[in-house]
Amino acid sequence: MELTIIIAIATMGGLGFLFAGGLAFADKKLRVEENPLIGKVNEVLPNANCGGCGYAGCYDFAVNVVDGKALPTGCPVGGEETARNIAEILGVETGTTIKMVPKILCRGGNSEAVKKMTEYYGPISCKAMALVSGGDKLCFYGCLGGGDCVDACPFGAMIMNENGLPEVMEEICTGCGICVKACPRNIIEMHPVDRNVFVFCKNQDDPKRSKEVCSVACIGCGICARKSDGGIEMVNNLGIINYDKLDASKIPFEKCSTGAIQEIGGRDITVN
Amino acid sequence: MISLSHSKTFKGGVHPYERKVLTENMPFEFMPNPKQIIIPLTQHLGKAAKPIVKKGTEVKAGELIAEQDGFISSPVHSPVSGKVSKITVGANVIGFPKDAIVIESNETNEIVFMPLLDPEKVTPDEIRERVKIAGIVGQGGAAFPTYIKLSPPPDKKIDVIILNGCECEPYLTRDYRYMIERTNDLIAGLRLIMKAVGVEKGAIGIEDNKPDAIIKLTEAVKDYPNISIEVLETKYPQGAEKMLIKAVTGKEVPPGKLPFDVGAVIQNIGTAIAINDAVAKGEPQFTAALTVSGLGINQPKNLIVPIGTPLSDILDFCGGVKENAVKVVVGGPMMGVAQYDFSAPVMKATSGILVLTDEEVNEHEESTCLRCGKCIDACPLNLIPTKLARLSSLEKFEDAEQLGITVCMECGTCTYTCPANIPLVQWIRFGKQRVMALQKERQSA
Amino acid sequence: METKSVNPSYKLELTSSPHVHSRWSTKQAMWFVVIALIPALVSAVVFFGPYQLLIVLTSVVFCVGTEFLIKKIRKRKTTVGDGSAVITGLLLGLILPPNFSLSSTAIGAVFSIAIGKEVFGGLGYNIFNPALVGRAFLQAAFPVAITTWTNPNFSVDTVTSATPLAAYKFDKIFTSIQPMFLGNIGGSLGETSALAILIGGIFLIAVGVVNYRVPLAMIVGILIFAGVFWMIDPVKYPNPAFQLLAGGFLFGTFFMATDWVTSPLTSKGMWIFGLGIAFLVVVIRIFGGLPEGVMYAILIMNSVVPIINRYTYPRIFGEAK
Amino acid sequence: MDLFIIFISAAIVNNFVLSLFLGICPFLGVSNKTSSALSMGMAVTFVMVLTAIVSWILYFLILIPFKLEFLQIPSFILVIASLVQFVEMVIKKVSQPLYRALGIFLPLITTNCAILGLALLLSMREYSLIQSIIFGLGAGAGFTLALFIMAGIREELELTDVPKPFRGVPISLITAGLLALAFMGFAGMI
Amino acid sequence: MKIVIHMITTLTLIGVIVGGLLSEINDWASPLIAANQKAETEKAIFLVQPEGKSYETIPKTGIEIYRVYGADKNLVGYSMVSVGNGFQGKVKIMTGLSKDLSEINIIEILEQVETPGLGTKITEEPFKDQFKGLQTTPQVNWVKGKVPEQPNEIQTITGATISSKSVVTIINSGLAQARNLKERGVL
Amino acid sequence: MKKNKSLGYEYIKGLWEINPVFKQVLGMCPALAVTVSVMNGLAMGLATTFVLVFSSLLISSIRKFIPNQVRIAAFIVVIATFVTIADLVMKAKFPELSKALGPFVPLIVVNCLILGRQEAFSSKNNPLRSLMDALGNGTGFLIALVVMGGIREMIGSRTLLDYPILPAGFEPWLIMILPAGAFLTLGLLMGLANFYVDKKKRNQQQELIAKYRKPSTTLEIKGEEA
Repeated sequence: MELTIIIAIATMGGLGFLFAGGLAFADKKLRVEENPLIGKVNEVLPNANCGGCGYAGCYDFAVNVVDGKALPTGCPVGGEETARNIAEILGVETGTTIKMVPKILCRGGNSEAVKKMTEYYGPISCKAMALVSGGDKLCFYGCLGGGDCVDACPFGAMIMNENGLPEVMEEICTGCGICVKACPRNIIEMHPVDRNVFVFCKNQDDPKRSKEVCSVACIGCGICARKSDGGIEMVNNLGIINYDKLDASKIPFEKCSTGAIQEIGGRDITVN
Repeated sequence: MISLSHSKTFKGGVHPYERKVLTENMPFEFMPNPKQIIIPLTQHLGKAAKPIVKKGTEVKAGELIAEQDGFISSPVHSPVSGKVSKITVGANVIGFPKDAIVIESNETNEIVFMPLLDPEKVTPDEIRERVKIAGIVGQGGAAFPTYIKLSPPPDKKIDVIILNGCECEPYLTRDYRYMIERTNDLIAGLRLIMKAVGVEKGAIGIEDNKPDAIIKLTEAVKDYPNISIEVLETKYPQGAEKMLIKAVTGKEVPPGKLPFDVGAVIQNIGTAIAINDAVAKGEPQFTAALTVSGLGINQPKNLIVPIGTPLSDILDFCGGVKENAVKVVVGGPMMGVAQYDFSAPVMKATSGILVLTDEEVNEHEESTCLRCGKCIDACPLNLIPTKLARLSSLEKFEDAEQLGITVCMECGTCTYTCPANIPLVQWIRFGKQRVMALQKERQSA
Repeated sequence: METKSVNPSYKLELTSSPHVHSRWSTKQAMWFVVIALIPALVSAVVFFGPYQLLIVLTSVVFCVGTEFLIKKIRKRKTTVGDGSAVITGLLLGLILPPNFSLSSTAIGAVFSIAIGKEVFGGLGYNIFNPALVGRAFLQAAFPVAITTWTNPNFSVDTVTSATPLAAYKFDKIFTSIQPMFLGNIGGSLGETSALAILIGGIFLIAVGVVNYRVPLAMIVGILIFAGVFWMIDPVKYPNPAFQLLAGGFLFGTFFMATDWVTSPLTSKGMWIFGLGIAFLVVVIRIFGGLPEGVMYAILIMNSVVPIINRYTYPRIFGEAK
Repeated sequence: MDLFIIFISAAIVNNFVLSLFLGICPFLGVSNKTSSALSMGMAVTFVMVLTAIVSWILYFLILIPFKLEFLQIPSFILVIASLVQFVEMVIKKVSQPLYRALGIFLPLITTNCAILGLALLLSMREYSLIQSIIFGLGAGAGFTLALFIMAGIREELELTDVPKPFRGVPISLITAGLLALAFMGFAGMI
Repeated sequence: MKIVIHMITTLTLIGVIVGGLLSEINDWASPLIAANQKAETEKAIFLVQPEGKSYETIPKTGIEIYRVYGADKNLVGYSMVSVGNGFQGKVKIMTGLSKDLSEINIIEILEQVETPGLGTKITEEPFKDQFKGLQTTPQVNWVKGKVPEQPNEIQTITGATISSKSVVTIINSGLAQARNLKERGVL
Repeated sequence: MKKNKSLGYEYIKGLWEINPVFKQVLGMCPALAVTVSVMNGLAMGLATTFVLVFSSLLISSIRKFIPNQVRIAAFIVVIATFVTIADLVMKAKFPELSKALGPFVPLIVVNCLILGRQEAFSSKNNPLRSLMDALGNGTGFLIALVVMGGIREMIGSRTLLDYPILPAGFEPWLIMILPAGAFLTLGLLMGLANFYVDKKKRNQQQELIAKYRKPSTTLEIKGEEA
């Protein structure tokens, strides 16, 4: 029996020795440089290497998440908390530490935007509607109302309101930016959460046509731009805000005839 | 004398209800000039033409009002005499607004012709130049500037010019009327094209449902042994470039390649006539011949109208729209564009205006794909439409790209045949757009 | 703009091209299949008595009911009208043994629709043939009841009540061809009469609901594979005609393997699919523990359909051969 | 013939995944793309054959003679772990493309119970070395087959409208259940 | 380098401790396990030879077979283990044989992996009881779907024909070996 | 990361919130393979819990001494040791159970649940926390196995812990004790669990929406709140 113990100890010890040696060798010879984000994401993962996400282990999943090939919600083991952590890590990637939230830069809902004299038939999805002469609304820049962004949001932070426009619930939003990619009209933009002046329109038509297509469009009159000292520039009949130079106190919000430019959380401007 | 059996064809395709009978036997009618003409600056594939007139400029019919801007572009001539009232963004039959010149026409109707050229003595360069300045674009639908097609790259050897007389789209009878009414102009146009490209062989592909045209053309080419009349099976999309080449020459145009690459140049019937008119009559392309048809219009007609005529004027001229019409389509029923604004003007390549009723549309409720495979059997390009559409709708563009989504020519065969009534083409078009954007991105990266 | 030509009292449609559609619809195809199953149903009643109608009815009712209920729970539009649940019910009923208990039939029907179809998203998305899933479930759950056979009404043999395949497998008894063709043999309700199945099957091919490739591949396949074994040892292995007519092969050929949803999309794929089923049927019948293998063969081939599809995509027009 | 039966039994009739429930985690995890399923299957088969050889040697030539059977589990797992690590290193050094195709799956294999299961089964059944190799090959083939079929189905399922609560693992399990049901047709074939 | 040494020592140390620990536990467990196994075999041997009181292993037979003695040390019969393929895998049967091998006492299924609820019925009394006192000449036979008429016949289980047949086949092949041994005088 | 959670929470979370089988999808092999009866499920659950608890305890105690590179190897060896102990004990004391569970006791080694908990929790937390976490996860695993075993035994054999509980008229569904039945049962159970969770989540979502939703007509957003 004595002998058995010794052999047992020797066997296991030997195996351990060999294994450790091999690992040490591998660690020395085969180290690769990597994106620091990958490590960060890897850290918040459960590291069970179960493959439940469909990738070869947690590290591979981390690589793919950072590459944008996998969704932050892809880890079934970690659940929602992990998803949030990953999303936050990825959100920080942009360099700012302020939370980014999506802003819907169109207010032409069912009651504001003018409809075409034809009715769209086909799949109710923005990306499909955009192809068929731009859906039901006359405006070729505004929200299509198909709800692609709402469907895309992995956190359920968006809803379609009664007026046929999406709304973001910023408290639930993680700032992952998936909705931005989902919008074929590019009316969703990521902004720091504390930003509060926006031009809620993307219409580049000439003033006459913009007035025709929507009651809340930016008609390109340029009043705001003239008063803003470079905070707002007019590009293609549309006010574009340069947030570096913007001074909200100089903007004559009440002069905007359609209310396209607004300060949220500030004056409450209701447009009929 | 002419055997209609053994018609040449391609694999796949469908047989939609033709309804050509509505307008088949109606000779072209000239429509009087409308009061206002709206001429889009983008009537063709490529870059918009650059206007050379201003608000208030007096113009005559046939006068250049916008010049070619860039290699793939085409000049635009005024179809009427009158005064430019504005240059603005206007509705368009292709679905999205584009810049346009609006002209108020007057009664004088003076026409400025270009100097005539002798068809027998003219040189290839002269033909190409004339086609270029006459602003001729392909009449097949895509409206590609014709002069480019007449100047194939020198390293490509062209064997044959094929005139596309298939007119496989249901309803449309424009090309048929052209073949019947202007047979000789057509042959002359073809000979000019052959001369310009420097090709000995010419062919005219016609579907076997147009025996009159076949007889007439066969008669007309008797004296030209180098021009053959190819009788093809009546099947949609026989008139698609790739299908036509396959049927006539047996060659397949590889994905991403052009007819040039297999030694063929395809021209539309209307284009050949326009070339003949430009050379022999000195007339720039400022009219469009089109079929106004469908069960929803009161008086179906074949018309010749000035380009820029608003749809509403044409519909009025044809006796107005019936109560039961459900949609107005510009182009054929398979590839045309449904209209939402009837102030949209007719363009150079407009081939028809259809007013369709429920009975013709025959749309039933959409259900899920049952993988019956009818779309695969029908697809002339051997794609898997159902899968491509599903992949596109779920935004799996990489997979769709692998399955060849960019090869699709949106002929509509799959959607037509789908028993589940899935808007396959619409989804594929979406996927195609995104995939092409991705490819561009990759190239630039 | 003045547009007196366009009627302003209603909105015209704005749709994507093409603007015309063929007359084919899913519903129509489904009801054609139902019609094609009538001969088989009749043969079941003729050979096994009117009680069998109750089995089929139970199966149909529970299939339709389950589908209705699940769509209701999922808050989706009901799809009962398209007839697919009716078909599943009919098919399931017809592949059960005569005088099978109604309660078990109901369980099988619910399983067919719920697990075989709806859990995958409903019609068009299922991977396996729902009716066969139900049958396989019943086979696994109640193996004794489902292999208890009744003699047909006009049977000359009053002692054994086994199917020709079981008779062959366990007792090495060959049944003659003629009763097998008419259906005067032991077996599942609708599977015994080759004649009735052929009538329905040929009808389906004629109206264009079913593509001829899969049935043809299966029949050719079984003749070849069974023929090879038969030629090796005609005493030990049954002849190809027996293999073709015995058990559920023909029924599977025309009504199960040809199911649009669970068979390959491409023509090359259809050939592979049909030949694969025939091969597996022969292998299972000869080497397996069970006398019959059509159901398993089709289910197994169903599972590889995505892979078959993937590797048999047709050559895109113009691509190098 | 005996070897053939061992192979068929391990690959199809008593499929590791569908009837022995070994390797369920990677079966559910890495089966969402046919390409990666094939790579994973190949990697597993490769490691299985190596494991069969190494664990056979370890068990029958070391553990049994020295009466160390009780060290079976820790020594097997250590051997497998170091083997996998070693293979990974070799592949990485030898061929980058191969590493990208197979190597990234290797960390998953360490915790794949199919491998350890294989080692335990072959020692339990007292297979000879050749039999063990065939057994490993068969088990690997069976695993690859199940994974490949499953991946094909799951690629298809990606495009379907599975009820939300059933998406992901539940539907994969149900599919696996139906697959197991279908594979019952092979029962009795041995 | 320091880290390498650290790694190696840690893992070696763990290995050493584990090795020691496990062999200690094994010292405690292995006699118990051996006893369990022996008890199990003994139980089965006497189960199929109810009159048996003691037994001895017969060496050099190539199969597992035991002589079983009664209360007065006289030979009451043999307990034989035979293994073969069932429906899904190996079936291991202990058969109690009379002295002259002409009759089966009792059988016991030691191991099987048959289909649960179906093939596993071979482990249940109604099936096993059929073998009590069964004649073995010329060999055991089976009938399907009817009552056995001959003294060497048993009836197969409905729905588990193959499993039932396998049991018969396995017993017969065991019998053949036993007879062979008897002829050679080894038994 | 979240150190503020109570010890009780570390235990409770394993039962449902991160239930190894239903939520983390770990340890599927034994969950499917051995659950033909309640007894088997119970035994397997206990064995796994035993291994989990002791390895967690040990690893969290020595976590500071193990170099990162050999972390996993060390974990595996420790786990394997406890598995061997469990295996030997079972063989010595409960031979019948050990036979029924077959090779699945040794396979506890590669149960990703155990390695997963070590990686995710024990190697980062103190022994007390790790103990609670391991106990919670073990119990959660046990519950899942017993539930699976219960359902399968009840429908598949008409019994529970070998006592017939369903009426004799009920024909047992043999499929439930076959491999296919295991997959289907677990799949359906997980689906149902998700259904329940989804429903709860939807309700929470509704509440959140009601709470944060701004009146849509004015679109006045108070971005500063977040």
